[in-house]
Amino acid sequence: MSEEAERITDIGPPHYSKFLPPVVKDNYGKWKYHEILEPGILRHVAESGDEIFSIRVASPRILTTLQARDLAEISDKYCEGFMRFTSRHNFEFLVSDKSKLEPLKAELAQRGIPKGGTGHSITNIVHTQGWIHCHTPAIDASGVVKAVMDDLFEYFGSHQLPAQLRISLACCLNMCGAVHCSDIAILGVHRTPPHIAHDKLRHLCEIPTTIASCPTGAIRPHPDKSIKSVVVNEERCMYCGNCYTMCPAMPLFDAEKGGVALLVGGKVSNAVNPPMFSRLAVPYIPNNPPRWPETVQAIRKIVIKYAEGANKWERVGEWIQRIGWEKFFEVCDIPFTFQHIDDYRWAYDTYRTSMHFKF
Amino acid sequence: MSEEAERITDIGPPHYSKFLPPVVKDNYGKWKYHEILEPGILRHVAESGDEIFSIRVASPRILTTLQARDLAEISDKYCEGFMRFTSRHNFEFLVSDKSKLEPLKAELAQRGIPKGGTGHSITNIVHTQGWIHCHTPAIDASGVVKAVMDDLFEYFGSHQLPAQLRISLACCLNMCGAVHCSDIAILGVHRTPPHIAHDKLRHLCEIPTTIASCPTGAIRPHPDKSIKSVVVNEERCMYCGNCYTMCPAMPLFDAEKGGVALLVGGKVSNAVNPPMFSRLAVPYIPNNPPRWPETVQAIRKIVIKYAEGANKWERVGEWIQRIGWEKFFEVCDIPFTFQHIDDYRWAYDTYRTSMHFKF
Amino acid sequence: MHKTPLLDQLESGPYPSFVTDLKRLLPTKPQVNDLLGQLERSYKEKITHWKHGGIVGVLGYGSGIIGRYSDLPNEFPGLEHFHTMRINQPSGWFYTSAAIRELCDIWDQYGSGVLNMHGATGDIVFLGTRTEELEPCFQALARKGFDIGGSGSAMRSPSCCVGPARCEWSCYDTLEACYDITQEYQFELHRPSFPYKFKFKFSGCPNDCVASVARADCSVIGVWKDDIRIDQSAVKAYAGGELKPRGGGSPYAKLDIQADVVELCPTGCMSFDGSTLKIDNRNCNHCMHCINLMPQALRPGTETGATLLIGSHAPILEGAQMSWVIVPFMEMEPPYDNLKEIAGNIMEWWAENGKNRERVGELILRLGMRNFLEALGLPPVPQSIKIPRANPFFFWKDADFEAEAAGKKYYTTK
Amino acid sequence: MHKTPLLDQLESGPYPSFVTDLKRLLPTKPQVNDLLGQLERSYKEKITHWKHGGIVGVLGYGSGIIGRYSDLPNEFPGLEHFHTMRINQPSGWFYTSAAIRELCDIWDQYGSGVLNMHGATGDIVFLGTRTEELEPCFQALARKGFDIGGSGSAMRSPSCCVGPARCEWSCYDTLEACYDITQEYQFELHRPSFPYKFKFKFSGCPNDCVASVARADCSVIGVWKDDIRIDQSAVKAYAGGELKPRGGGSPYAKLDIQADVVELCPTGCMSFDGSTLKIDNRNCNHCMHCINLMPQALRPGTETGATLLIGSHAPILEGAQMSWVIVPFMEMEPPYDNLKEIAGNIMEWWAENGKNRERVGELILRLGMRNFLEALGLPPVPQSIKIPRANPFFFWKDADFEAEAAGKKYYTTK
Ligand code: SRM
Ligand code: SRM
Ligand code: SRM
Ligand code: SRM
Ligand code: SF4
Ligand code: SF4
Ligand code: SF4
Ligand code: SF4
Ligand code: SF4
Ligand code: SF4
Ligand code: SF4
Ligand code: SF4
Repeated sequence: MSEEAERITDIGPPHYSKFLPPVVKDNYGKWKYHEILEPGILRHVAESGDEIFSIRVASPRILTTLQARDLAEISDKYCEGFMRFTSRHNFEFLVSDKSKLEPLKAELAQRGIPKGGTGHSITNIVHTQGWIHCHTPAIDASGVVKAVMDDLFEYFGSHQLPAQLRISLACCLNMCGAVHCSDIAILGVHRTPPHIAHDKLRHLCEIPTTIASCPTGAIRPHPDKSIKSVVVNEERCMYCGNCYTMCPAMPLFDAEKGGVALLVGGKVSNAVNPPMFSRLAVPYIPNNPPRWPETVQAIRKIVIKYAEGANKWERVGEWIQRIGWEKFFEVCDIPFTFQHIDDYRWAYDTYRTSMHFKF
Repeated sequence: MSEEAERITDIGPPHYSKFLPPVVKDNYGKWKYHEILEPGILRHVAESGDEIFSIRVASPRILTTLQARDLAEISDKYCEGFMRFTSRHNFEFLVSDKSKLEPLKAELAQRGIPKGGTGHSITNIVHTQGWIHCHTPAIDASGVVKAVMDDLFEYFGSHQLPAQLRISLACCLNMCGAVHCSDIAILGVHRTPPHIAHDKLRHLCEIPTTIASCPTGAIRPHPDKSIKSVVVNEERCMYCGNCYTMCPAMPLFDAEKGGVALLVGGKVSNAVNPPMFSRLAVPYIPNNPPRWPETVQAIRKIVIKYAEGANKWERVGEWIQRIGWEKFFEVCDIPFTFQHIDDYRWAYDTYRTSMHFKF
Repeated sequence: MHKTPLLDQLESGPYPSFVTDLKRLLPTKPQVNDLLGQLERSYKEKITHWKHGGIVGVLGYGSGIIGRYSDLPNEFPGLEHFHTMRINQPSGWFYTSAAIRELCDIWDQYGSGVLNMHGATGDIVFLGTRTEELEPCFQALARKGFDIGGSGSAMRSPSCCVGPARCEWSCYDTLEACYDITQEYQFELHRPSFPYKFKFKFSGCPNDCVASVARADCSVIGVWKDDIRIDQSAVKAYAGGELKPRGGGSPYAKLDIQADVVELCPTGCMSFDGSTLKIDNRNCNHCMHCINLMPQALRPGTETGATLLIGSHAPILEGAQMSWVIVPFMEMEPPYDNLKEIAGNIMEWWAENGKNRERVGELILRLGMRNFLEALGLPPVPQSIKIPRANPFFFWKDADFEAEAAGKKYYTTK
Repeated sequence: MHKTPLLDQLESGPYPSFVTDLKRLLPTKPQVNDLLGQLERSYKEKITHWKHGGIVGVLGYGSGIIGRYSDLPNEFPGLEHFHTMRINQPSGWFYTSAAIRELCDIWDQYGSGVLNMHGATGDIVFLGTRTEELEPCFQALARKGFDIGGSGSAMRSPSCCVGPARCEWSCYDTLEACYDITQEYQFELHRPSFPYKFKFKFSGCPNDCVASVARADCSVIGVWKDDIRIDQSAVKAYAGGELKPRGGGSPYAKLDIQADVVELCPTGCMSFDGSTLKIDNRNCNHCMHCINLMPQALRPGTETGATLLIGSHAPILEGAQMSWVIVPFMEMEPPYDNLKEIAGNIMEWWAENGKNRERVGELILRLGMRNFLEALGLPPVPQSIKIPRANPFFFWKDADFEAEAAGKKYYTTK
């Protein structure tokens, strides 16, 4: 038998049932209702009367194996070793034995692991790789998230907002954080066209694919046929970086011009209003490591104005829809610029074809 | 002096002030409020206390000079010769002397000139030339209008609907009636690609302009270079007739395939909701002169279902928005087809990207 | 006489019949016999019998006449030529009987005697005459003070709502603005020199009774900036049922101010405590709903002017567009220099950049709003959009980087 | 030890610090020292120091590994290779401590010891290893029952909400569906053969807790067809303030059922007379709002299944899209043959017609919904659109004319 034949492949992930606590197995699909006992603590009650408690705690998403082992150890102590992560990268201790709840809370407090992220809170920021691993970011991911969450920490462990508020971050327009439907989206943006390495391009890239990669058709073959490369019509380039994804000889980084854009008012759930895209609020904030103070401040301003102005249950986008975008810019003191006006596909649908505006 | 020098040109229309009744001149810009005394009769009261009565009557828009002289004569009798037409081609007698109101009503009744078109009525159908003058119509205009208004006559001279209901007609996609924002739009549609007269085309048309005229890019130069003409990719042709407008050698008439489409739910005013486009309701009804019974029946069905289902003050489009398009198709018993699904520019914005639908 | 069995069926029924009316001309106008005959033929064959129009006109003008020829000239000789003339209507479609008779006299002399009152753009349409009659007819009209309207790639006859002449809501003088602008653009009306047609429409308030938002490249809609005027005693009369909603134009006898007005206000900026109606005017979007339902209690404010919206047209080529807000508020006083300046700049930019048969609204989409606004020297304002862009694909110009270097911040001014 | 004065500033503050955590690995993992060093350098220079990735992988697979190399390998030799491995997570991200320890053991042995729990698609991300470690690491994982996830133009690791494992609203078994589909497409996950990436996400109800509508080419969202289940006594308890709205997760102590629920219901299909709550279920659009606010009084119905929505993705190239409804309701029972059949047809149609790097949602826009639906054998349904077309530019096919000849009518069936 060859070595290859012994290899195990295409087995897929383990079946989840191996990881479910007994109370979940017993009441699978038979839960009746839930309560949020306090920020971060859920109680789900089954038709049988059984209950399970979940303590949700913050996670920076980057975890060392040491930290993962710590979490496993705590789970062993209070949860018979059962745990899960959430779709927003928080960690949940699954407590079947009610008497373990208070001791677990105490241990978390002592270890400085904050609980929260439930109900009308600001839960974890879905984010991406940033400077820690990716080749296209305009900004870092984890650092910005840390700075923003430190600042908004009061909202993580409380239910004081008019509704859920979901912040996401993506370090470039590829938007791996899928920030396009978030209450507040932090987006890394480049602002320079690619610098073409003509000498390398012929070796690294296929010219037709490179040309086809540009959404705005800004890339053409080099007019000098002897140079097997491309040129960019800089007027039509909006710095999306898609050409760089296809062709490493077209980097578009610029330490000074890259930065942060904020988009607001998106959502995913269908509650009251259908899902909505996030919309450009602030086109540019300077890239300012390690704590991005202007970004932090701009986000806080939006959060505070939202908290002050929204009706009960209103998500950020619903609040803005009600007061009107012109009022949003006014109350958040954000200057309105040409960048806010859409000029891409379907732009027309964003224009105001009515008298329904406010002065 | 040459004859040409004597010609009067570029004088523009006469100044409107020559045609205003004295009470209008006196109270110009100083009107205070209005009442609708009965269907077709408006009373406007000025700050001075002066008043003017307007009796609005139906017009088929095509008027012979004989009919125009009759209207002038009646105006002389009751209105000191003052009159106007409305933006929807109705005619208005402008009565300054209240005592003339009843005699005028009597004369109109006797002449069979119906009054109405005010408030929650179905006012005149804005329409176009049709077979009486144009070279591109798929249907007639005046005949369809006559048939539909005869059928809906009860709604012209009454205020029984939940709101205003505006019907417009255009005999081809050029939409001279600007039917694209009407509560109900009657639209003449072709359903065959142009038949190209290759022998004539070279003499009558510029080939580049003809090619450029096609919104879907369906027209190409004839592959046989010796034939100076064009060919149409029939799969991409949606029979808009724009090529025919540019090139008479590309007629697209077909006695059997042309017909009527109905679009619904448009509006222009800003009241409650902003202006809205009309949307395709019935993609095809056979062309059936002289009284287009299927068209008349389909419109009546929509009107009746609207009248039954709408809330107070709700325009057709607002009613549909509230109940949902899926319910509109259901209550009006209109089959849903591929034609209803947009596939032109901005189509994506019409897709349902949410769970907000009804079964 | 041609037989018209199909058309005859359009003589019955309560709505006025164009067939019956046209038949009145049979004794004096043989071409109307042919018109009915050919129309009957179309009714039978379900097809038009008009040929693609040719270029005809009056001396010195390139527009205002739509050439039309029958494709059955032998059968219907009266329709061999059957051109229409578009005659520029007076503002608001006001007439005296004398003026109507003058128009009829001229048309009886030079044409078919058939009129459209009015065309969909607003012109008086003289329906059907021969090429050789065009010039004398025009001269006769001009002598009576009338002129020809637009057609082709030209300015088209502007039109307007009845406005201050008979409406209490008009926020500016629509009739005078329409007249003044029409006079200003006589050259452009009569001598096609644009990439395509260009239409002006003037409505006195957001009810938009000339549908300008749907069918004018340049829509001028009246608006107020201050507070809605309230007569609280009339409010009480509505609440009590003494005054009928919508001036009596609805089937509903009595207004329920809370349900019918306050709860339908699209901005939720109204409240009613059973006797006093309050409006948070800073949040009103002037939709007109409350005013429409209570015309004796409410009126627009007194700081009035107009909003300028640009770009609407029918579906050809890019799909129909409605006009969108470019300037939220402008004063509207004669001689309307502010409007003329912007309009002039628009036409210039369009003339320079527009492709053949490209409406200005389509050009703006193609080249982008920034290009357009910068060419006009207008600032970006949030009123011009419903909602900001969702995609992150935006441009930066050198001007932006220079402004930044000079201290411009995007996130807050404080 | 590299100096990291900038990163050190991220150790303060109440939110857990990834810097603090990473520093714990310094004693055992020299590459983490380099990772922090290079990151510090990026913080200083505001620029990434990772090169464009190369193609690396494990034997027989074409996906699951993102190749990554430092552009400063001399300064940071530990980052010369620093590939990530995407490990397919278990449905719902459930683990036991034993499983976590197994994963940590493997990663401590073959990699940097740095994890992302989880990646934005849902995978366990092993962050940073050398090319030669990939295969042994994979084998070690496989022996413990784990497998690699997707990357490149392949199926990506499906993910799902917690669903029936802990949520009372799940309208189908999201965990099992996710597992089953993941198993079904092992080949497509590991051997890129699509025009571009393809993602599945499973949410149990319209709250869509995995954001499937925004970031899955194929979004499967649970829904019910019958009536919302009501416990009227619990309704009274909410009205009386004994039960707190949203299970206690809001700042509001007491629910005003009329204002908070009935008036915010987007379809207006609810009414409340002070004691009994009524729902006109035929007009409910299952937005979940009322259920969310009163979880002890209301629950989805019992005739449950899922809606299939297609097409969402991030902005590249055509601008972001959300998935839209293709099949309003489908049963969701193992072995999910109905879903697999449709999904298979979609992939086939896309493989045949899609351009390189064209997401399926973009392809549908390019070729038209009719093409797509016909290829799938699905009928047009009004639920798939928000609103019908406004433009009159529609096509007719021979099939339509044949249907007409056979008696098909468009205006009414009666
Ligand atoms: C654990 C998690 C699912 C998972 O499989 O991991 C989850 C769990 C629950 N969600 Fe969720 N949601 C989770 C992500 C989401 C997301 C996805 C996202 O944010 O990326 C959404 C869509 C967000 C959006 O619209 O942008 C989401 C929209 C909701 C909503 C609708 C909220 C709204 O009004 O718009 C509800 C209803 C509610 O909270 O009353 C809900 C309700 C719930 C309930 C109450 C369901 C239940 O009965 O158990 C759970 C506890 C809610 C809480 O924490 O307050 N869940 N929920 C996710 C926790 C993420 C986290 O760590 O914070
Ligand atoms: C005479 C005319 C203007 C003109 O210059 O000719 C006119 C006159 C008035 N309109 Fe209008 N409207 C006229 C065409 C329009 C149009 C244009 C159209 O239909 O093509 C609209 C936009 C329609 C749309 O939204 O599709 C229009 C939307 C309104 C509205 C808003 C109605 C709504 O709720 O959407 C009002 C308010 C009202 O009726 O209470 C209004 C109100 C009025 C008032 C009450 C204004 C006033 O205080 O005098 C006038 C009498 C209304 C009536 O007849 O019930 N007028 N009105 C037009 C009569 C057309 C006809 O013969 O029927
Ligand atoms: C006479 C009139 C219809 C009527 O019965 O009232 C009319 C008749 C024609 N229109 Fe129109 N249009 C008329 C008002 C309109 C309107 C309404 C308006 O102006 O408010 C529109 C929609 C608004 C707009 O401008 O978009 C309109 C949109 C068109 C279009 C499509 C333009 C577009 O951008 O989509 C065309 C096609 C073209 O220009 O080639 C067109 C073309 C035509 C032509 C010249 C046919 C052609 O393809 O060359 C028609 C000549 C008919 C004839 O033989 O008499 N007509 N046309 C209207 C002008 C009378 C007048 O001057 O008062
Ligand atoms: C690791 C991860 C971010 C993270 O930190 O979690 C990621 C990282 C990358 N993504 Fe992503 N994407 C990741 C989830 C997403 C998501 C979210 C999702 O799947 O729910 C999206 C948005 C949804 C979507 O699919 O549209 C996403 C949209 C993109 C795009 C744009 C696709 C588009 O259609 O617009 C690209 C560009 C591309 O494919 O060339 C991209 C490309 C990339 C590449 C491969 C960079 C590239 O251009 O080749 C990144 C490699 C980073 C690195 O060095 O590790 N990534 N990417 C996520 C995958 C981890 C996992 O498997 O769990
Ligand atoms: S968002 Fe861009 S920079 Fe960030 S991880 Fe994804 S592809 Fe890389
Ligand atoms: S960055 Fe984007 S817009 Fe600019 S050239 Fe590259 S692909 Fe085109
Ligand atoms: S709508 Fe079409 S057919 Fe009718 S008048 Fe206008 S251009 Fe002619
Ligand atoms: S009818 Fe319209 S779509 Fe068809 S070929 Fe002519 S211009 Fe193109
Ligand atoms: S648009 Fe306004 S001002 Fe003009 S007539 Fe209509 S209601 Fe009066
Ligand atoms: S005009 Fe419209 S928005 Fe303003 S107060 Fe009246 S109803 Fe409300
Ligand atoms: S999507 Fe629905 S079923 Fe799934 S966890 Fe969220 S609320 Fe529960
Ligand atoms: S689920 Fe939404 S639409 Fe249905 S009754 Fe509840 S609030 Fe209304």
